[in-house]
Amino acid sequence: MAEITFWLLALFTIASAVIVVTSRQLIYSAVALLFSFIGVAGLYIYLWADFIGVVQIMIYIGGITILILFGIMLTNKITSVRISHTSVQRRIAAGGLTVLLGLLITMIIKTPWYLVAASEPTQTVESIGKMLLIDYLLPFEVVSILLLGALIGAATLARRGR
Amino acid sequence: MYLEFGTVLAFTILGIILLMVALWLQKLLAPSNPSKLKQSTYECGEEPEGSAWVQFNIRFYIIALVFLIFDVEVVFLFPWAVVFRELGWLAMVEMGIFLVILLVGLAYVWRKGDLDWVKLNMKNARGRYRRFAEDPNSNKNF
Amino acid sequence: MDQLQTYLIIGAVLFCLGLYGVITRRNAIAILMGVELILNSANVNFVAFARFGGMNMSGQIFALFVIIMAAAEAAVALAIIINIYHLYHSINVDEPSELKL
Amino acid sequence: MTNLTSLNYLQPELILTATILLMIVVDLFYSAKKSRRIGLWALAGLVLAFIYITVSGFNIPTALFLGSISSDPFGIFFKVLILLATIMTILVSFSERDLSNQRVGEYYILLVIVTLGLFFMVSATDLIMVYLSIEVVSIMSFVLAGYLRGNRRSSEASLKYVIYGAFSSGIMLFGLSILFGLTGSTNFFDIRTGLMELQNGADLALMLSTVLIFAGLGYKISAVPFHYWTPDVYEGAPTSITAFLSVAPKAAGMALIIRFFNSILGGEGVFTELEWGTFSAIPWTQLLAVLAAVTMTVGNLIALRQTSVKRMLAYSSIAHAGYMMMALPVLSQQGVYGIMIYAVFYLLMNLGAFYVVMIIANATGQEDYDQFRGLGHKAPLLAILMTLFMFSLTGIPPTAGFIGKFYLFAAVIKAGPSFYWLAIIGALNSVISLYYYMYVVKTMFFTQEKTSITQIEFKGISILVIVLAIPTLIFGIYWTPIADIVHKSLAIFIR
Repeated sequence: MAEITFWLLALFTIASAVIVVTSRQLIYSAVALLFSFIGVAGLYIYLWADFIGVVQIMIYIGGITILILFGIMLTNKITSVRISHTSVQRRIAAGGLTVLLGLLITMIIKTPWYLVAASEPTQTVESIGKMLLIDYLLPFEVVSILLLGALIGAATLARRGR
Repeated sequence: MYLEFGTVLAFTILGIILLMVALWLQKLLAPSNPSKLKQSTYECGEEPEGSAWVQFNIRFYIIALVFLIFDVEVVFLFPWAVVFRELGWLAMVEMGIFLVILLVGLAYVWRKGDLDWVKLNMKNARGRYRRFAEDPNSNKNF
Repeated sequence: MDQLQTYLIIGAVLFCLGLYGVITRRNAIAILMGVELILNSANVNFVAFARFGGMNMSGQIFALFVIIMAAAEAAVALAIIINIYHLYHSINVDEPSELKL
Repeated sequence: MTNLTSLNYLQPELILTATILLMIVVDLFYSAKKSRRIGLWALAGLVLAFIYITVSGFNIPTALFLGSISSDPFGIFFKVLILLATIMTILVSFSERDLSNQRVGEYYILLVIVTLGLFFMVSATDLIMVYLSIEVVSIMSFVLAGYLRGNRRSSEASLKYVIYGAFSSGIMLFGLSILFGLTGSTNFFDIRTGLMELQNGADLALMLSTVLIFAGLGYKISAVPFHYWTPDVYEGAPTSITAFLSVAPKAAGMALIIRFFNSILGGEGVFTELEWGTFSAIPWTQLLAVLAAVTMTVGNLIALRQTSVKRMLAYSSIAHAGYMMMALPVLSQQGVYGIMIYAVFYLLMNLGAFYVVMIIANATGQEDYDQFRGLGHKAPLLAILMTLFMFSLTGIPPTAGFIGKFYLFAAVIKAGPSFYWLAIIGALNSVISLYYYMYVVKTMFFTQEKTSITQIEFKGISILVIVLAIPTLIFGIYWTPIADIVHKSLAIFIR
């Protein structure tokens, strides 16, 4: 049963990703992006990463998609709802990327990845918390500086007047 | 792990199916003969003009932005909350630094007036209301 | 579904789709969506390596930092895109070409 | 070393963080006109950090925060370089015309955050730290490039910068994920031991991940295939930011590349003869050499055809990145020594040239060659200083630029006959650059003044230009003090 839902989920993610890059209307791309984020969150659950799955839902789906929709609303004086964005030299890009995909897949199959047998799925929040506050303390503090800077930078740019 | 999230998945799918069934039934049973008048958007009986996609003010973007940044801050609080009792005071100090830095960000956004939903612009505001005096270089429509 | 290669292939496909989205699009927000797809594909790789590398959490921590960085980057990028919209009233990338080669 | 004891190695960064927080709080109480004072607070914090670093001097290389970053003379050398560049940028921004009519509090706050990001960039020894520090620097530079909100060129510059920046950091991240997958760890030295055990099994994966990672790092130093953003952003951004972007992130990017290639793909010893071949059949050295040659030639050739001096300087900074990259494939002791010495002189002459352009732009509003006509008669001191910078950028003897190039070429030639072709291309490029640098000198001295521009009043910037010109000349003649400092700071942390 889990096998079938996994393949459905993978198909769902890739299909919505294809819609994101090929759809004519920006709004459809944004909604398809939302679905691909949901699909990726499902993949995290299959990879026993429950906390990261929830974080993905909270931040990507709950925050970034909202911002992207805001961006679309604010920047298109939407007289015609059909905001088509023609793509350029699609065939060359598609050809080149299938070659790259082939190269990546041969790499994935051929390489001896770092594999260690894993026990069974456990709660990851605790080990993430410990690791965050001990092993990766410095990145944790640098992220707060990054967020502060992003907040100030984006607020100054988006603010009119004063 | 799969069991808990399996139920979550089951519930979402069930919800979607119920919704679809309701809509499908309505489409099946209800009579529908659309006419020009019925298709037009309903604006309390007045004649609708202009498009529904009206342009709205930019300060709502800033508020969404502030929401996102502090949503991210909350995400860091979860693992800390699970673990700080074991790690003792050092974890408290680390989280304290993280929160102070973002608190300064909140003070900045608050003081700069990005958070107030309605921006008052009074022609000649004096005394206590000087803050609301019309600032010269802000263009009115935004 | 308990094969590292399957997840890596999904990650590689998402990466190529994101790359395709960035290369062939002219609308700034569509390009930003392509970049989000690329970041997501890298995250799938990280979490997959964490799970099949004996549940070592550094992969998941890296994915966590990438998600948070993507939020900050999207916030700033969209602020800039909105800013340029007010000046040009369109956000097709090659329209504002006041800066010639 | 545990988190707590590592704190006392992190003083400069703590000072910078305290300055950032202090500046934000103080900025809340300043009105738009007084917001210029925030620059003074920023200056105070940076000078304090500078004094702290110079007083504490070099320490024995150690890893901090359980291997996240390392404190070693190599990092401290680049931190001092970055501090100098930022202090110069803040001093010059006080008299920049297009910044004067808007609120500048945030400009200084973001500049100090970029400096902090660059500090972590030069000392990171962990994949997460590398990625985060590059993102801090990139995101803040997006905003700084687009800081002049009303001005079309500045907003367009930041749009292009965002698109290239986000795209190349995404590609680099995918490369980092493959590298993480090969060894299961994010620390540079665990990765090296892991790769050693793999031997040649993972050639394709290693090659792909390094190419992808080099996409991100190449974007930072604007190496050729990833340089498209440079001219537009340099022309659109405020001149003080353009000067800063053409110096500080480039030097930090070089330091990061040296540390990354040396710690992960390098052999055992510190800069000892690196066996590139150990891990992959792909001839790394030739690949990097070709990239350096292409970067130099493209930068120089396009700079020939520019009409705006600022844009010419942008392309010339791509060419200088190519010169520095020339010593990368060599990656021997002399190679890194050449890069570090060249970075110092490059900072001096490039900032000087940009600030002269800024003086002219402040007086006349444009930055193309016509404004330089007849400068020799009208402002002889300025013209002489610009000529000194042009000589130094070309690498003509009595200037520091010549010494920098001398060390670079010596390192490349000493690396054996397989690199002779690279040295020849480098020499050819210097000859090409001679043409467009001397074109500026020619327009200043030998052409009649077309438009009668107003008298160029001497403001703060001119003092700065003189302060930059003196060492450019002195180090051209007597450069042993710099040579000793660079020699002492060659110790890099290797576990």
